[in-house]
Amino acid sequence: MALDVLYFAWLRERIGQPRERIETQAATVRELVAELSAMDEWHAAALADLSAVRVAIDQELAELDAPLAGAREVAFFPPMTGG
Amino acid sequence: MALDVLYFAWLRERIGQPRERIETQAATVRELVAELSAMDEWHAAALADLSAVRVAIDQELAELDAPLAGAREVAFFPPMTGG
Amino acid sequence: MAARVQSAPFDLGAELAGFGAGSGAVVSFSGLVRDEGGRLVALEIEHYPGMTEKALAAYGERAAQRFGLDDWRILHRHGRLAVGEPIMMVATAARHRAAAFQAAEYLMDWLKSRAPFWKREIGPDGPGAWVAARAEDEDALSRW
Amino acid sequence: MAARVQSAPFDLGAELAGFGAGSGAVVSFSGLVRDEGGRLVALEIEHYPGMTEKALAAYGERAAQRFGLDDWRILHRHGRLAVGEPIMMVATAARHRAAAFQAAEYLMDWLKSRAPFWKREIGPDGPGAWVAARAEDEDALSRW
Repeated sequence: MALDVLYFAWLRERIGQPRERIETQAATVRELVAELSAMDEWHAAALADLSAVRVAIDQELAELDAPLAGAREVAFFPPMTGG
Repeated sequence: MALDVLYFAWLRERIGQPRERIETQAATVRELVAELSAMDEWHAAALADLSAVRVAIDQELAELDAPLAGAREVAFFPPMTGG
Repeated sequence: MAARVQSAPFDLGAELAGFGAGSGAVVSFSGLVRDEGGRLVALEIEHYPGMTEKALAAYGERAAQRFGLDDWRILHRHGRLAVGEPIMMVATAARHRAAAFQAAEYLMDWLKSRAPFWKREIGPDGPGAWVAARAEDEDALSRW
Repeated sequence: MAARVQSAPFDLGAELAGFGAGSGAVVSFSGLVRDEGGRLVALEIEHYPGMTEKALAAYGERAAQRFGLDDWRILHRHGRLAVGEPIMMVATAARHRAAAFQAAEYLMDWLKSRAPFWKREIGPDGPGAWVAARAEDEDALSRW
């Protein structure tokens, strides 16, 4: 399936782009992380410490083991610091 | 000693005046209440239920057994409803 | 750092303009006259001139010390206040939000039950009952 | 009942004008850019367009239901914000003060840790560190 993958804040900076479109068969966010980390050292570095990474699927916060079936957009970002 | 005695809200209405100047030897607020209650039926009615009456001595909240020595102004009023 | 008692209306926005500059977190509370389902046309608020100003200033200073406030403001009206009008406001400024929120709630709890104000309802037919103190307001003080 | 995300500054007073009319208790919170002892000249706030608006509206509606609000408003800025400028505000209106205070604190706790905003410090020499999430902010959520 085709997915838009978005990055924010320091994840965006480490990966070097705010978004990319990828083809994947990943069933869960965790599988997608493994695929992305295998692409190059920048993805690997940005996604190395998952305790510092938050995920949204189609603009809703999600867990690492959430299924990707039907998803169109997945975003990775650090813990939020709003307010 | 001479004391200014002030009344607010429904105590003022029941007693029929906002303030009066009295001569008293009362040592505590409670003794002053007894003297005032003996003056007439309006004072007696207003001060009958002391659980509904709050007291200030010289503009500071005080207890019924607080001493009156040196006081210049004593006020009686219902529980406050500010805010 | 100011407490004020006045009969004139006030504008919450104008009071907050510039308040808390240099601070990180500003909390305000304001109380308005409710119509209580049409029973009220106004509130009449009596107070104890002299004691009121001292009490408000004392509560403000106590809150500033306890919660490390950068600034605070208390404004309370007296006299006849029509439905919808502002009755009073408090504002607190602190470095972080927890202190600003706690200080505002602390001030409100003290004002409600310990500042010398008494409210009376004014209905379509004239003056009505004095507002009774609420047990919840008295209870709220015990948390501080 | 409105959530807004914008880069333009806002005026807290203007936002609160008329807010909560008909209600009894209005609470507002606003957050301002601190200078952190001179380390900062500005904050740069990144957000997730699309998700942000949905998240703010969802938190507002959840607070309205849970605390029985008469009205609520959330406004959050993004982009470059100079020291002293307002970052965001929430306002809540309810019949009594306890609900208005609790709803405002609830909204702030959710916004701090769950709304998709990220702050970066801008110092005299340019962009600095991304602001780290505070453990207290995460902990604050557990009370609801």
